[in-house]
Amino acid sequence: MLRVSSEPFNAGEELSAFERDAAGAGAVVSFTGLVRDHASSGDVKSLFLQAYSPMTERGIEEAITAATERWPLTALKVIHRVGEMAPGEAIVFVATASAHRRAAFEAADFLMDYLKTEAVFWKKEATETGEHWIDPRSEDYQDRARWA
Amino acid sequence: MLRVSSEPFNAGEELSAFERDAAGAGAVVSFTGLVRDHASSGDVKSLFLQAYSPMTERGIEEAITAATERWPLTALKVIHRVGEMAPGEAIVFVATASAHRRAAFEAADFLMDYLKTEAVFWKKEATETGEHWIDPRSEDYQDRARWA
Amino acid sequence: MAQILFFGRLMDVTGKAEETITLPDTVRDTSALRRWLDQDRGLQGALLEKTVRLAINNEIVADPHPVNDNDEIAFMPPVGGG
Amino acid sequence: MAQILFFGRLMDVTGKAEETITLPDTVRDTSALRRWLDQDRGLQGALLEKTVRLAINNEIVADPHPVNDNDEIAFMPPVGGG
Repeated sequence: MLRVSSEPFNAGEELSAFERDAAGAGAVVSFTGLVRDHASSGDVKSLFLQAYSPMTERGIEEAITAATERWPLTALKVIHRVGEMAPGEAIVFVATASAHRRAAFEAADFLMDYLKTEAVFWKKEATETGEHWIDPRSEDYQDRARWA
Repeated sequence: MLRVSSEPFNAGEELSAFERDAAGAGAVVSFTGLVRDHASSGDVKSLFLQAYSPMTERGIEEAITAATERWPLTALKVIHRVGEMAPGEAIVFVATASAHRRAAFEAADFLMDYLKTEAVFWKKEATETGEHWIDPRSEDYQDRARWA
Repeated sequence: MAQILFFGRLMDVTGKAEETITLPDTVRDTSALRRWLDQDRGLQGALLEKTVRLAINNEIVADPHPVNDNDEIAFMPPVGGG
Repeated sequence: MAQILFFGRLMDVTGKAEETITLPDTVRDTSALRRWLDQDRGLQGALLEKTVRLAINNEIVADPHPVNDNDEIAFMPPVGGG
């Protein structure tokens, strides 16, 4: 299940709904990415996320398919925001369910590495000192390379 | 933060509260363990969890300390139920927050491996065919050994 | 009087979660306690298994460890939560 | 008329998110398009960077790839969400 939307969402409510659907799964892992409140260039005022539809959605769907082929998941959900958001707000939510925890942990980890380095988004952070486009960190590319 | 209690809890509500506290963290990982609805011995009717206080709490607190020394976490929460519970109910909830996702993923993974193999609990599953005490699986011990 | 606790499957094996007993004079350490209790209750070795650890006053100990009246002594089969 | 899209930092560099242009006769592939647009707008190589990928009609392509009027052509700097 994938949702790319400019609507704010609450990760806790999404997790509750996910666990209702995934009942019987045994293990549920969630990841939430929140807009940070401080960057090296100062306090963060806002974050802007840009997508290119339908390329963005198509790429995430392919990563979801890859995850479900690689791990025995009983449920999976990805939510990604676009547009303008404030510090503390959720940018991304990934939830995975499986009979045992290793599959759930690894699949969530894998999807986040995809989302950080290959998903078709561009991010601009506004701080006290101005606006800055943010590229993935070298650690993000290293993390992604673990799954090759 | 640790809570060992016979009170049912909702993982989504716990995650919402955790993210309010962890605002600014960037990355939040949660793990929820749910009572499975099916075992090799048949449909699960209930699960009973027994603890030995304060040894149980002391051990988990030590694991929490080890996690906070090993990873740069900004927040951490562990909830574990004891007593009788029904299929689909949450047994355990671990949430970790950090500036970047790798620390949050690894710390949650580490804590779950501790909880599965070393935390002082005993589990009895009641299915159609009777009651069975459940030991950790060999995979659980292998997972735990990754952190040595 | 020592307080003996049986956890997990040992609760079912012994038919009780706890009991208060007077330790015989011959039982001065955990190894002796395991042997005596197992034989006395006819448990066929359930308390002698290496995977069963003993805790005295909420601390896990290695055999043989002194036991005394007034101790709380727990028989702990393999643990695991989640 | 081709539809040109500029994403991420290229939106700021070019001062616009999209524009509709008639491709000159000399511009028949993505490599030529990069050179021509970069020079025409005085972008000092921003569109020539190897990390900037081009997508034609929502599919990423490798240089040089044919371009035609009626194509939607996107200039995509390095991506990354989360």
